Amino acid sequence: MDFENKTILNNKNIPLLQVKNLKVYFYLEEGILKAVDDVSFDIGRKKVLGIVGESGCGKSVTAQSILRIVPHPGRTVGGEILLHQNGNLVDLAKLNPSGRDIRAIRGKEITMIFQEPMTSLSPIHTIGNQIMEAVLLHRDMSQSEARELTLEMLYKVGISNPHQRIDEYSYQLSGGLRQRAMIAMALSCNPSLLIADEPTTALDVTVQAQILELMKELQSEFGMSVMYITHNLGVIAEIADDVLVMYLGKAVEYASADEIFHNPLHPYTIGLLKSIPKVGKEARTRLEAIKGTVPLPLDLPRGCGFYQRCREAKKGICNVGDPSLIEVTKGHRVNCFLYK
Amino acid sequence: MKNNKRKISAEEKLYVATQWQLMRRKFKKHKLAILGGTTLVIFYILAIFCGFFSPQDIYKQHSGYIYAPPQRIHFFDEEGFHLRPFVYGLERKIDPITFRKIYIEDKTRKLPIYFFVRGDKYKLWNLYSTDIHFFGVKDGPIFLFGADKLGRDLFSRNLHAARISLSIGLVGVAISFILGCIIGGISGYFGGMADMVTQRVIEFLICIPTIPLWMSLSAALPKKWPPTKIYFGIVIILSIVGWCGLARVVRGKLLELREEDFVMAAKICGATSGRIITRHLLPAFLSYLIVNVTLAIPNMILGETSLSFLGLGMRAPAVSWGVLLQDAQNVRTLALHPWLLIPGLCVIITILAFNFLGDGLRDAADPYKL
Amino acid sequence: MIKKNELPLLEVKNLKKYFPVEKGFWRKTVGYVKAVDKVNLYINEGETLGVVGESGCGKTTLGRCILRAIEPTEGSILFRLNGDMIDITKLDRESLRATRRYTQMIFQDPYSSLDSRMTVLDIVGEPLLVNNLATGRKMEERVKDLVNVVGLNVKHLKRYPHAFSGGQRQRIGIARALASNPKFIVADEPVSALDVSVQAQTLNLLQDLQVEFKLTYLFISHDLSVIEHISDRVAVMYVGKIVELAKTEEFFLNPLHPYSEALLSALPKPDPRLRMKRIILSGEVANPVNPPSGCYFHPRCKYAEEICKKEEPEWKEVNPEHFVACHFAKELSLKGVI
Amino acid sequence: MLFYVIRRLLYMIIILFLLSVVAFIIIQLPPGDYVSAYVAEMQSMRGERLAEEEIIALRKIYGVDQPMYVQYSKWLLKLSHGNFGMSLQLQRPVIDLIAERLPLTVMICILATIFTYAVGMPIGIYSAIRQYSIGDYFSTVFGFIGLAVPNFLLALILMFLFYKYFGFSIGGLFSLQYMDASWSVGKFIDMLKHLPIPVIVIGTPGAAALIRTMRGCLLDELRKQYVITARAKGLEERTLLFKYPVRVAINPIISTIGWTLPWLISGGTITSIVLGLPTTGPLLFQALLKQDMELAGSILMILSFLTVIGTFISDILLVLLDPRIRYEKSVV
Repeated sequence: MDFENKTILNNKNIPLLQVKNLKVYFYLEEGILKAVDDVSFDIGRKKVLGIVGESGCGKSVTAQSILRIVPHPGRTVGGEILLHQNGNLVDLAKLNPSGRDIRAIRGKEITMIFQEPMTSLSPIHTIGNQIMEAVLLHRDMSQSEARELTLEMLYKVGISNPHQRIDEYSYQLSGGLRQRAMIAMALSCNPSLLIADEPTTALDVTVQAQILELMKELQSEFGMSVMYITHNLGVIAEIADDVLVMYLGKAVEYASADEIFHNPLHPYTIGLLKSIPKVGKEARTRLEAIKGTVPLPLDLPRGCGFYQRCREAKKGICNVGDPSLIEVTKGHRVNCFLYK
Repeated sequence: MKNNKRKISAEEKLYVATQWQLMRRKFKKHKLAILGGTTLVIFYILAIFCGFFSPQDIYKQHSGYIYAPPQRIHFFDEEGFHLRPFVYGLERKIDPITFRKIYIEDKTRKLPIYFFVRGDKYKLWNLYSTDIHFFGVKDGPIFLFGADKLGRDLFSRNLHAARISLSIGLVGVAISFILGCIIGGISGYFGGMADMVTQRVIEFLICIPTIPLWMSLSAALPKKWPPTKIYFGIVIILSIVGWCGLARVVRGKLLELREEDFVMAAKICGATSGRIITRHLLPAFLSYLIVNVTLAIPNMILGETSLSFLGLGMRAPAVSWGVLLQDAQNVRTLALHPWLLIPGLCVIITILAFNFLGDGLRDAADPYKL
Repeated sequence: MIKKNELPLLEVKNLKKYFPVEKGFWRKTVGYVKAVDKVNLYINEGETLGVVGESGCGKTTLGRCILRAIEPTEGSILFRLNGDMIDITKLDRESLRATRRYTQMIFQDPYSSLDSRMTVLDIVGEPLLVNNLATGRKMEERVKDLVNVVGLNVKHLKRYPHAFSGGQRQRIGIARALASNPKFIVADEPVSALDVSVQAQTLNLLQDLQVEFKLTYLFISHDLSVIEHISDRVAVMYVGKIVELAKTEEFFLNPLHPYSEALLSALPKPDPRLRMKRIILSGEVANPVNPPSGCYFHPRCKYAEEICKKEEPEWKEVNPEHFVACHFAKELSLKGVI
Repeated sequence: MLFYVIRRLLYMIIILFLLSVVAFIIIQLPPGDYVSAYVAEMQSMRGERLAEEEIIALRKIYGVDQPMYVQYSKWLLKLSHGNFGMSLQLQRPVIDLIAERLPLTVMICILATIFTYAVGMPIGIYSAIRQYSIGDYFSTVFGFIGLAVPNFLLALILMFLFYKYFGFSIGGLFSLQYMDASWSVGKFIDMLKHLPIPVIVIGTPGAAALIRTMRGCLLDELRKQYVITARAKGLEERTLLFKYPVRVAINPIISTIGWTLPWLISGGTITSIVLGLPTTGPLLFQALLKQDMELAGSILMILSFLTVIGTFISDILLVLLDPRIRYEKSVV
């Protein structure tokens, strides 16, 4: 055991977090909803993994399952979530979701920011109170040291007058400032992984640009890994090193950002890229849309989930068997029968 | 395949279901609400046909049965099971120690219960004179809920009391409803000054403790008034406070709905205000109103019962549950004749049933919410 | 202002919409939100004018005022009907109702914009019914055509909205807007609530319909790439005012207002190879209740000078058909994207 | 904040004025006036018949021959001097009668409020956290029944049960030997012994309602994003619960303390009548039965004013508790 740990410690190439065959199901009255179905990916040290997909593809649930905060009635039913932590290897999927071990990791090793900056902060506690709480919980600090640190963090995330803001409430702050406060809270304990679940979706473009820029800066300063979830391909292109494309709870394509945008393989990825209007190109021409809509991942028929909407679909192959994620070229994995 | 087809048609059925069908589906899942609703239907039927369902005249004094206890309905005797239920006759004795009158079942006198029997004459809804009763015994009176201090049948009196107590809830709510809709509607639709004034008036009225206010107002009703006048007087007094809550609901919902996009869409289409109100606002509104009305009725019933109980509301010879409960005010009498509390039980069951029903309706009111 | 020989389909002059801010117990008016402030624009027949701006800039209010869905505070809205320009703001209730069939709206939220208590037939048929265009069987036939045109299944006429997905609901909304054969449609963020793949379908549909029915669109969006994709001309709004108005290519190549430049720069481009230094605007959109002095954009503008704090810039035509409100429109050379 | 308090105080004065109008109307409501009532009283009680001139003289003395608004302003003027008039039936100043009973009324009300919150809040919180557990089920049943049983019936039933099974009457607030005694430690202890029943009776419907609102509010809050944020921070579940959702859910409930007061006083009035407590309730009742409207109207006004003060206090409390509201008010 000791020996194993040492090798991990010595090997810089070992990723920070490895998710293997993760399955999260929601047991609903209407049936079993497979929100995340057999998804695997790695997050490298100091890397940004972008997870992209449309609503209901399971990208948020993936993030929640890493912190083990999947809401009821969802359950992690299979797979491993391996966190390499100072030479220790922890399988988060095996921890008790309300136990001491996972709580020590939440907010310390892995932190999270959310889509709605309005509702993700408590309306009746000051910003400072909420940030200090995390600090006091995970770092050995006194009240005044924690306050010092909080002020410093607020300053770092670009809040201009931290001494005033620290005692204000969330409704006194604009959307952008709230999201900055959330980031300050998430970074206050020096996490090794930051999960950002659509952090800029509710914000205006100019503010989105501010936040993206801030996250890039802080990522290099703090040397952390980031898991960035969004439906906006432009944002992904801006920030991610690797990209995981999800569709109906499954990973359909997993490669470096450059590969995804310049050599997409899966018909869904290709379709997504073609269906977004691009500035400066073929303006006022027709977009190549994907036909149909995303079905509810409830009682799905056999075969590839994208079969009904796929241009390349082959009857008798795609609707019969389940494809699996295979490596086509080095580091470029795709979940499609076309590349068998 | 066949199974699949059936599933699709079931889905299609859901897709073409109207608001009310969806509401019924949701409501049916609510077992307590169904129970409450059924109870109320039974209560109201009993109250509407109280003359028919009560075995005796409510004013007839059976001097041999003063404070007679409730008789039990039997199906078994020493001979075994009988399809026709029966009661045993009551025999009055004097307790040798306390010298109180006590009643014991006389096992030798079996009084079978017959249905549609002839008995005391009564007028159904003051229209049809008849003497047919739903049930009764052929030989003498029957006291399912016991008798009061004058030997009057409490079962029959309770049924007649239900007529006043239950209807006062409905009439009171109807008046509050009309007032609430008009005032709340004006307040919500016009906004501005009208809204401000009504809001302040409602806030003011809510500040006054209801029961003391009701008491003061009903004490002012002239003593000489006949029961019907008193009845409407009390309804109006109850409605003075009752409309506030409904007006608030109407206003709030109206303000909320006015902002909905589909209302704006109808306006942009060129729909008239009348059409917007009747086709879009009212249907969306109606279910909430029904819920709130259902939950407002128990307050009215309670108000009447409290007032009558104190002697400030309905007065004898009129009977309501509150009037009947006046006899239960003395603890010593009550301890000896606990069946005097039965009207109280009726009140509790009614209010409980309305609350269950209202709860179920509230859940069903918005069938589009998941 | 009108350059073409023919009259525009719609011309908005000096349009204002002020919402009173009521405070306190007696609901006293303590100020105004200038949601739309002195807006001038025109739209030619068959073209799409894109209106872009960040949240709270008044673009939705502008769209609703133009249709008189809400009453504008001041200004005129001229609409060409049978060759005459009529002022929509001056119409009485009845004539306004009569002109409503020519101007329609598509809403952002596909959920709240459909009455969940009506079937598709009733929803799409409502404009026909209230404008006495068709009833009974004729109405049903027409609704079937419309439903077909927007790409929904004709068999689903009796279904209620809850049976449809967001994209399908948006199609129902589009069918309703088309029902009365309108000339002009305000599309208020019609695709921003939809998934990426469905968004493309909807945009395509809107473009097809424009050709088929010779529609004129006022297309409101916060997404510049969507605006660029669909519009012939672009108007940029900032705190209730239009700060720039130009042809689409011209605007994207050669923006004249610093805010436009920043917006273009902030737009994330779906290509990791194009990562570049952006112009990051400091601060956030000004509060329309209490806007800054002079040019509303000056606190965030990196080119701002003393005059910008004091004087409100004039709305002027700098290049042909390129309007802008900036003191230094001619001096600055700003960066476009194409 | 100070501005807000001042404004609320002004508002209270307006309400007080309106209350006086209502009280005056109630005093004037019964047919006839003070003098005719007095005449009738004299006639029936003592068999004295007053002469016509005497009646006219009386009318002049009491001013009932003047128009309503004059009578009202005179009455209001008297009120402002603390003169609430005379109780016709008891032949004592109204103010004294009320003053005798008001402290007990207020005390019982406050105790009932405390009971309501002490019972309602923990049970409500419990049943929200353990939704669908057996405990939740029981509290729901309790909630429903508590709401359905009116105060006076609950009082009757309790009295009946105690009398039947323990053989003593639970009415009143003092035992016989202390009834007319002046205050002493013994009397106080005796009163404490009698207090629980009325407090429970008055507080139960409120507690039942509170359980249901508390449960509903908390269930709503538990689903909110900030709870997940706090959980993602690594907070322990219990700490998290009490620091965030419970506190947020309590706010609107605290704000309704003011609204529960009219209910409590309402319920208190009728309960006091049934249990025979020496509070303002039975006094009002007696006054109404005897058509002693001067007394009745004054009691109603005082009771209403109590609730207005309660609302005022709870408003201030809420502003202190909830920064959101504090912020809005300070901006206004």
